[in-house]
Amino acid sequence: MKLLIVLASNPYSHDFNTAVKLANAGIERNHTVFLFFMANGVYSLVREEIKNLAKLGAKIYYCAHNANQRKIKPEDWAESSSMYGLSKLMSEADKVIMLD
Amino acid sequence: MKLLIVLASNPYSHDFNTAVKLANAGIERNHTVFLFFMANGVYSLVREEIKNLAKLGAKIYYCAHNANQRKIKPEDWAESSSMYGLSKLMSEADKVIMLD
Amino acid sequence: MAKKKNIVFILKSNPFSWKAFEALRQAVGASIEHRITFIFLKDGVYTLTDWKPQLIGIEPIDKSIESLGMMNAEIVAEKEAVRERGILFKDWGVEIHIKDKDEICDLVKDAEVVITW
Amino acid sequence: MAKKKNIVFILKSNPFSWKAFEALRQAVGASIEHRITFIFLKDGVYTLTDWKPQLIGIEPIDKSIESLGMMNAEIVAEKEAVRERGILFKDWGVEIHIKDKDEICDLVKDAEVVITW
Amino acid sequence: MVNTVWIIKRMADFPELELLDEEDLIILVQDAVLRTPSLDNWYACEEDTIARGVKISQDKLVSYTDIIDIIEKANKVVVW
Amino acid sequence: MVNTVWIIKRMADFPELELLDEEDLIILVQDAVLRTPSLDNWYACEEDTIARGVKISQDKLVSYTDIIDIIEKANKVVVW
Repeated sequence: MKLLIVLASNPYSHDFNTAVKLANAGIERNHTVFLFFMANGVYSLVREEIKNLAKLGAKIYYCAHNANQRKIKPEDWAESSSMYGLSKLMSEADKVIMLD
Repeated sequence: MKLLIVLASNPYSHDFNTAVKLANAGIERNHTVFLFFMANGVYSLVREEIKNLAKLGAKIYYCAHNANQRKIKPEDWAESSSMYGLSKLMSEADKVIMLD
Repeated sequence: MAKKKNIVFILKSNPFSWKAFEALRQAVGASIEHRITFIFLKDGVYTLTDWKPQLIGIEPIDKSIESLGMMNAEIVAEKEAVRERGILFKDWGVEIHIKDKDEICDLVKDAEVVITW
Repeated sequence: MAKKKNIVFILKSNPFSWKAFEALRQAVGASIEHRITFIFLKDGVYTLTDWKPQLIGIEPIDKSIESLGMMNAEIVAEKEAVRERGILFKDWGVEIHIKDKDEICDLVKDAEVVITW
Repeated sequence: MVNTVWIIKRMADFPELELLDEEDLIILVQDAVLRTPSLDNWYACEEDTIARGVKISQDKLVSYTDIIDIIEKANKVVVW
Repeated sequence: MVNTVWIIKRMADFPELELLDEEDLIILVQDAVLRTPSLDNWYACEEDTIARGVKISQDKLVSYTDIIDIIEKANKVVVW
């Protein structure tokens, strides 16, 4: 399946842990995993756990507006997106998990 | 009086608003205001509200460990400190307001 | 081609943080290609009262609610929550549907995607 | 010269987030020059049970509790909270004082600085 | 066939039992594992349970890959 | 003379009335202004009250500089 996980909580939260563990399990099961970071979730873009997920094949997106607002400069493995981009991912995904 | 405000919450929180407004009011009343940022509070170091407080005379400190952990590089107006530094400020302050 | 889905957004906490703002922004973004229902549940109903986000450092939500109205999103407030809190709504220039828990239950059941805040 | 103060730390939420870790770290930092009492209140008493922070991405707190013990900080758990939750403490190698609300109340009243988490 | 999987983060936040369908399934994660519900159709995230030192019988515990498998088979997933 | 100023952020979090002394004072901030206590010795942060569209009588509202003045005169301040 195509699994979309949206994280709006900061990376020192329960939600971050849940998002990372679910994403890893999804990849282990050979699903397509999209991770979308918005609001305080964009702080996660400097965390190793997310970089590792990108290496394992998860597709990482973030809300550029929220990242600019928080002065976060993501690396190449994360793709700049928007709320409209998130909407497109919702079209594509079979399941959506919203964590905030 | 010497007022110490410790912020451990992220800058998109009620606590950030309370910390900023109390610090401004303290300065307005000519008190000495120390602001100490730790945990998710260090994300506040990129916010204009805090820079403005520094300009108005508030003394800004942060936990270097938490800032490194979150890959935050504070500007010159913020002073690198530690939990031991915070302890010293607790000695000096007449009142301590902990926001987390 | 993008698939149009029936998406329900639920805000169940009060709006006096950034959650309401971000949830609404997300719903607006989704309203271009999906059918949106935005449900204010429990303390979420405070979002529709006359409150002042800018006083607590939060961006106003008026434009987002206006956009949802223009995109024909259905805006729903929980009847029981509104009654218990004895609150009055501000005129947001959009229609607000007051629905009871049973009706809201049906909306959630019919949704293809449910986004909770 | 630094003034030695009587500082009370209170953790009232459960430790399964970073709060407990940061609160304890703060208390350790303060224990070098101040007299510290660390009170676990309400769900905070879970901190002293045998839980596994590393499983949920949080750093262990063992060293902080050990340091507090070495610095002669007084570690207090709320009697009522412990009883209601029917929990058992792990052996942290430090003495844990079980005190009722009245006694905790006195500790808070006697404190010069109170830090709540 | 599971209709909706409810991922519950805090049990106190989920008194809306009228939202639950007979074919629905509840998965407790995070602090929700601290208090198990008085229903039958629930599981708890094993890691979150062990992390909190909570005792829940083994047949009620699911791994993250189990959770993914449950989500895959369900109609939809709602986080609460 | 105010002994302790209690800055209350969420009223639900503050049932520990035994902690309150007669000379203590409560200041409601943030979401605590949504439900006022059944005591006398309290004030509410004016900005936080107006921001939430809550009606509280004017003599119970204090500005941030008022709060600072109260804190200055008190023995200590505890956030809850």
